[in-house]
Amino acid sequence: MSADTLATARPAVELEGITKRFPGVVANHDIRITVRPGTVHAIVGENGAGKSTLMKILYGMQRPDEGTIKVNGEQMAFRTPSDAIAAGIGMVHQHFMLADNFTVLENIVLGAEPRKGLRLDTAAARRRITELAATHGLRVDPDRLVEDLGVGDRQRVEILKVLYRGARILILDEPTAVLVPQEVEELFQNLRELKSEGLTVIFISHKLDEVLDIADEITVIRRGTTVASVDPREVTARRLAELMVGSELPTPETRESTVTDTVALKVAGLTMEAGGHRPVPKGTSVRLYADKLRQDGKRLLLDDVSFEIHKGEILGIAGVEGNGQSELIEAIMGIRQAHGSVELDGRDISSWSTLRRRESGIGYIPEDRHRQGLLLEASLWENRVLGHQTRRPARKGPWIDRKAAKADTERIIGEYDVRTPGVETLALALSGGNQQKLIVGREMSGEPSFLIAAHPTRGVDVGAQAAIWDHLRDARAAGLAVLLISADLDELIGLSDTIQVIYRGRLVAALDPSDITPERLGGYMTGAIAGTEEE
Amino acid sequence: MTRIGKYHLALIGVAALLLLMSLVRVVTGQNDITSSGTFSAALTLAVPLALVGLGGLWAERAGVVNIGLEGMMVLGTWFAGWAGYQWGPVAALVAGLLGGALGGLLHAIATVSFGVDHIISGVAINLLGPGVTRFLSEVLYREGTAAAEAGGAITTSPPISPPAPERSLPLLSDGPDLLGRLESTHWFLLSDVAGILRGLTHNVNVLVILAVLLLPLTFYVLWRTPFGLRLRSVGENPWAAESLGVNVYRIKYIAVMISGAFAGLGGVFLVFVSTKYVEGQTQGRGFIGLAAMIFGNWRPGGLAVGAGLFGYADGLQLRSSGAITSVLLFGALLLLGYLVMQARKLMSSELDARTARQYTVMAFAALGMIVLFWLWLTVDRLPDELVNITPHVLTLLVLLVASQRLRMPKADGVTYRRGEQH
Amino acid sequence: MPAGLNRALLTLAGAVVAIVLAIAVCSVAIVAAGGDPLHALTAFFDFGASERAQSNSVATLFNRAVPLFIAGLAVAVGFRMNLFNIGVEGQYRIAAICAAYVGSTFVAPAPIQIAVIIIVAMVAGGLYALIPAIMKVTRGVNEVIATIMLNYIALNITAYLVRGPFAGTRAEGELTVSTPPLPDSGMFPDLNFLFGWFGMLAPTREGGLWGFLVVAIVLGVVLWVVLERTRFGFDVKASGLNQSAALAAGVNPKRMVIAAMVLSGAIAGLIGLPEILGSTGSFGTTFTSGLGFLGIAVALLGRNKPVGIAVAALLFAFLDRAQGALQFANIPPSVVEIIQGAIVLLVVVANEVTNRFALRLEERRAARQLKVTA
Amino acid sequence: ACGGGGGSTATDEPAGGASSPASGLKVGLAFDVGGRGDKSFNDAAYAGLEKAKTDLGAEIKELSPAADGSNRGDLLRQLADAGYNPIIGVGFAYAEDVKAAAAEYPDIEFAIVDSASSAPNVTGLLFAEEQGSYLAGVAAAAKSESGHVGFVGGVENDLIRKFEAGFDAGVKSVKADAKIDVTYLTPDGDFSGFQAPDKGKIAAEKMFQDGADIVYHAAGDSGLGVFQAAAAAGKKAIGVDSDQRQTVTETNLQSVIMTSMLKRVDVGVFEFIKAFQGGAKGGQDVTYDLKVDGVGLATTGGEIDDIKDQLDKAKQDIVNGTIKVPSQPES
Ligand SMILES: Nc1ncnc2c1ncn2[C@@H]1O[C@H](COP(=O)(O)OP(=O)(O)OP(=O)(O)O)[C@@H](O)[C@H]1O
Ligand SMILES: Nc1ncnc2c1ncn2[C@@H]1O[C@H](COP(=O)(O)OP(=O)(O)OP(=O)(O)O)[C@@H](O)[C@H]1O
Ligand SMILES: [Mg+2]
Ligand SMILES: [Mg+2]
Repeated sequence: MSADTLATARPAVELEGITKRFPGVVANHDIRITVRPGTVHAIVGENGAGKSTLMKILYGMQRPDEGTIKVNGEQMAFRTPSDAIAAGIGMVHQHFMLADNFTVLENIVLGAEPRKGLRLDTAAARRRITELAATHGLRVDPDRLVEDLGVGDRQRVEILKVLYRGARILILDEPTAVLVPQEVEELFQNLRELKSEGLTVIFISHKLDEVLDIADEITVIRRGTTVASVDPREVTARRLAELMVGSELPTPETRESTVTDTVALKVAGLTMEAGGHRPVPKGTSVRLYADKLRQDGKRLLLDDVSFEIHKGEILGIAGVEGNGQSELIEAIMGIRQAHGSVELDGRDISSWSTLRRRESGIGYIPEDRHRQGLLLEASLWENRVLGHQTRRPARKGPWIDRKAAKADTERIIGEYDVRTPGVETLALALSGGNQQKLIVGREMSGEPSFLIAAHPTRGVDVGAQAAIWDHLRDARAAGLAVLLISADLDELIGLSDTIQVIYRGRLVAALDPSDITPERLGGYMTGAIAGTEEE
Repeated sequence: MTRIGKYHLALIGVAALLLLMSLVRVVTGQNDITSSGTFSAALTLAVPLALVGLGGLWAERAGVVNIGLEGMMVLGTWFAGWAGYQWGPVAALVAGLLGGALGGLLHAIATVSFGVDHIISGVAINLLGPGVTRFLSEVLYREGTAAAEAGGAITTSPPISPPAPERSLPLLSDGPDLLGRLESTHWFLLSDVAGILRGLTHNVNVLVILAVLLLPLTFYVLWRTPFGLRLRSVGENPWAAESLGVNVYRIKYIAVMISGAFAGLGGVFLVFVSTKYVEGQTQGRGFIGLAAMIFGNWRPGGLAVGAGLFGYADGLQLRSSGAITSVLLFGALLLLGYLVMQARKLMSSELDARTARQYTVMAFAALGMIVLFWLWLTVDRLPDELVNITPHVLTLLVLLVASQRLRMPKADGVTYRRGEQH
Repeated sequence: MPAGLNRALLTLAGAVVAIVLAIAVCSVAIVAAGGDPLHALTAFFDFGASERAQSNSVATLFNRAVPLFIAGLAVAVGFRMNLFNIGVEGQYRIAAICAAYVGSTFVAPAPIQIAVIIIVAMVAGGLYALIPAIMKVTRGVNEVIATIMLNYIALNITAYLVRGPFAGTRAEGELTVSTPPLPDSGMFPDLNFLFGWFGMLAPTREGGLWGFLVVAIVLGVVLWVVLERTRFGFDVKASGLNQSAALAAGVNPKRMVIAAMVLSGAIAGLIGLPEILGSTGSFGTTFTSGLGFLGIAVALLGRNKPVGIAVAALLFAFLDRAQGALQFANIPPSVVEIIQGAIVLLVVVANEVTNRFALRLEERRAARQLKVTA
Repeated sequence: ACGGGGGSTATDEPAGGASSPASGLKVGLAFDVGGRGDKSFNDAAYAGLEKAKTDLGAEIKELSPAADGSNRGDLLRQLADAGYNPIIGVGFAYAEDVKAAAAEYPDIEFAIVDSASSAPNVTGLLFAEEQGSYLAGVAAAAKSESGHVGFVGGVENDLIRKFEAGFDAGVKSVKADAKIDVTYLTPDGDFSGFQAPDKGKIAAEKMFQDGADIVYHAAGDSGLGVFQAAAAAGKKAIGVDSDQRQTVTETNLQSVIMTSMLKRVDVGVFEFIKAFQGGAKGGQDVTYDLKVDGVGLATTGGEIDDIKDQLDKAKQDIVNGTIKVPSQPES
């Protein structure tokens, strides 16, 4: 069709010698990329390689220090995203860009609202959205609040936002990071759909097999510069990885089991209702109460969750984000109240405070390091104290033992290879990966008997990933019990001794990682395959 | 619960409240509880709070905490007085708006452009407002000046002339004044309704009408127009807004300046009521207005309720301390109602649903009721100091009882910088 | 540590620039008023002609700074935890009247008498601050509203008490009301001897240089230690920097809210004592009000750190002292308020600018290091 | 006794030592909170000071305290250190500070308005507000058709209560069964009650609605609201401190001000300065009562001319002591 003939004529996007410096960092240096229209163009590179920055530049959110941007052959000087939008560019960001207590509709039309007189014409907007959704097979309910949506739905909303603005060039920055295989497949269907309609897609991901699956062309970025432009048909994942980091791509292969038969953690009948914890009325058991709640059609965030973790065992919890993982963790940590019992080393800790649980040997690598793991505006050694403020070496009587804390921070920096000038550096100056390493080191210190590791390597580049995996394995060998939660199924399968699948707050299946593929696992996670117990 | 359901519930609530009030009035013979005088006083006292509250609403919906409302209101009063005595009420209105907006602009520059902590900036403006106005008075109103001849002085501006006009409902609350007649009969309920209606419609300052209109207008603009959507999005997630090409800085500036203008308008109203600028006439209303706005969960309707409650209590205590004692009876009856409802719930629900907590709560309620009754019967006149605090205590009590599901805009008070999301 | 030092120096520079700017702003105003900025400036430093006048002025300066400093500390405690305690105003009023009254009801050796008065003040202030704290943790009542309302309530309660239950006897024709006077053992000894060390005349002003200055300094040091060196201080800092991280680290937010609020109130309780134990010896009609609100400005200006607050308090006191001198120079004294407002605003603006600059430096150093190691 | 912000104005620039006549008399005066330009109490004091400047050739300096009044004492000291003598503190709030300053500067003469002498070098300038208010009460009762009058006080402190007490007695003396509504706008210590015309209006409105036809105010700027309420209700009001029918500029309000209870602070201040020049020493109180016309009723507008005899009678009885006016309301 005409689009194609025109396309072959002029590239959709041409980036010429883009350079972007941030204080102390050269995020992009002399980057050159040419994207043909009607193709899916993948960009890969390790953390901090400069992918997002480059895309932000293309989307007008940041200005290049040098270089030119050409869209459909015309040179552009984007000052704001609206310029880029006007030029037919749309971007789906690495971290969701949604207003939680707005409706889907409000989020989509924001900035490009249809009007009826002064009024926001919601009727027209709804019509337009449902129509778009239909044509591209992106089903959403325009009137739901975004905060009630799962990640998959949110992803679709983000894409609809872009399409709604009639973008012909889509930028997707790590869109699959939070999706399970099935959702990824769905997304790719949509992308191919869009491609066939002549749209151009720029696609960023750390998951190389996906990249090879969807991309027509691949550009590799290392340390902020383009190092290669390859054809997916002529390259393997390993080769790509080597191009990215110049090193082997480590995969967490399973080791001989170190599982002992002493139970470290025992969770029984853990139940959490939505909309605030209410005490179980006297005379009723948790089960009866839970049944009652179900009858009343109350949504249960956690529904009668029970499992055991032995010393030296890593229990992996697989599940689509928002199916109760966060609630489970926070219930075990005592951050959120729940019914049911939690036993650590045979002691019932259900009624204990978070502090006491930590003191009794629970380590906690939170899923969102910036939200729960760090004091960004505080120094590294103070972050070392966080969560250990009542224990040696951080504490001496009522005082904080600064000297000891700093010394121990030095130890972590050494053992975990945290790249930092010193212990006084503020946490926010570290890259996500290094921040993560510090947290892992902190939570491993003081010989925990049980560790909660939520997405321990999220947003962390391959090098750091390998290091963190090794530390987890060593601790496990030393008898540590680990509850592992991860959206990265390879990581999950590779590290776990047992995998439990959580779906709508229930544990629906117990699987053996040695004979499960990510695809089948995804099936359980999305409820496509009904829970069949295998031991 | 559906929108309609809520709406009906509200109506029922209001009706029940009315019934209770007129009951208390008849029992105690304190006609001021529902007299037109009380309600026009309540209106006079509530409007400035509502306006300031609206100011707070506009700023905070755009993610800027505005504790500087008091200072902006002071600016509003001074400029209204200054322009009013020279060029009349319309000029006063405009000048007051601009004066407040000026404070807003300052706040916007500090918080939006320089990313200063919103509360610090607000506190500074609360220092500057009175300082600057006092200074201006000392320069412009010192004797020997034309203003002094016109009756101005350092603590007061000359009167604004002509004073702002007032309007009444023809027939009903004016001329034949049917409502007034009905009220003076002191019939059960009828006279109460009449009194309330007359109070709200008799000789109301034009600015009151304007202010009352501004509440629904604000709702319409913020919740029904594209501009409003953008403004709220800036308060919820500025980075998302930015990524969709919304000019966050501009919107924040506009919002904060409108916020200041509203605070200024509140000042203008005070000036209209006392026909001149009087130093210190804002009396900390900036803070009360802010409280009313939070009380109202960052929404115009709730804000109006908060301001109304405060204004009513204040008006009542100013007019008759005797009526305040009957508030004790009012409270006792409320608790009684609560107890009855609880009791019926217990009867209906099966045994195991009862918790010790429920019983203790009910016990306390019962105790409170008895104490209040006893106080009402024994105390015939509370000391003035205690009467004075009725509005404040009432506000606290309502907050304690009302469920606290307040939801402030997500990015409220967060300093936003372009291209640096977290 | 160099990084910290760097930041400190930058901050200082910024503050100086800001103050200069503030003065410039006021000079404009003064010129507009037909005055001479230089006159005004000299007026600020004009501590009087006679030696006696000068030592009196110095005493006045410190006597004003002390309550401001304590008020700043009280606000800062809450603020470091993102608890906005506007209620300091009401808390110190309630505390002052209780302390003044209780202190007047008995006579004991000076140390005991004064200790009791101080304790009563802290307890009263703490308890009054406990009200909004409990409302917040149990019913989630926003502390800003609660404390605003409680300020008005405190004002009226004290008015009632001082006229009623706590009223003292009055001389014929005296129209001020006040609590009964404290016994001499309740009056805090002054520090006039200090002036001797600097070869100055001892101030003759009533009460001289208030001895409560010592308590304030001790309080400042203790608070610094508590906030910067202890577990509790760490919990406060963590809760302030990142609520959810603190929660995950096992810091009980409710307990922290109550602890911080009560501590804040207890400190607030001391605000009124310098005046009462220093000169008036009772709580009455002329009791200084508004220090709670000024305390907010002082605390924020001092960036919620004891040392910074001390500097800010001295600055405000210095400016306030000039009220009289300015009038002698025929300058409207309201320029003081303008300067104070302008300084608060400009200093924090300067802070922001220097902070960002320091952050950039930090990042650059970090990045340089990374290049070396990597 | 009227509240307000801090600071003062810079007047009498020429009045540096140079231009001042050679009388060598240097008079310092410290206002109460609110300072110059309250059109009432403080301004009256300043009028007396200015009279001293023109008539006695005195060099004068007047200072206003900060908004929180925290620096009253220091203002007195600064005046003393600057060589001013005598020094006058305006308002009872100065009681403690004048006492202290007098002790610190024994060879300087002080005076305090509205409070008793507390030292050999302090003169107490007292005003019999209750007596003036008594006359106001008589006038109100005599003029009232409904036998129902009202009193609006700004701040409930003992000074204002003196006004109430006198008014109360005066009304009762004419109509024993008269109904008197009393409202105070704010409690003691909260001076905002002197700056709240809106609240004054609401309070007075209530009284008029209940049938009162004359309301007397001692509420500073809040009195404005009382006048407005009177104008709106077509009733009358009584002003305070100065002859408000003259000081109030709104013509529609002037006409409702039946009379004003004059408190001649200006006389008190001037007389004190004159006496000082004559070598008088302090240590005692000078009471400005009806006898010396230190208080009285304004006759501007001639609305109370018809009851002149009645008023003079009452005045006589008070002057020759047959009537004792209470200075605090009973209860
Ligand atoms: N706003 C910013 N300010 C300062 N430096 C920045 C900023 N954004 C990015 N950088 C720097 O630019 C580099 C590239 O960051 P960018 O986010 O583009 O990496 P990325 O390739 O997207 O990493 P990831 O795979 O984790 O998304 C980072 O290493 C960081 O040091
Ligand atoms: N606004 C910013 N200022 C300074 N550094 C930044 C900023 N935004 C990102 N960075 C840095 O850029 C680097 C990579 O950017 P990016 O946001 O992709 O982090 P990341 O490695 O993906 O970790 P995370 O998943 O936490 O974002 C990190 O070092 C991060 O600290
Ligand atoms: Mg990225
Ligand atoms: Mg990342």
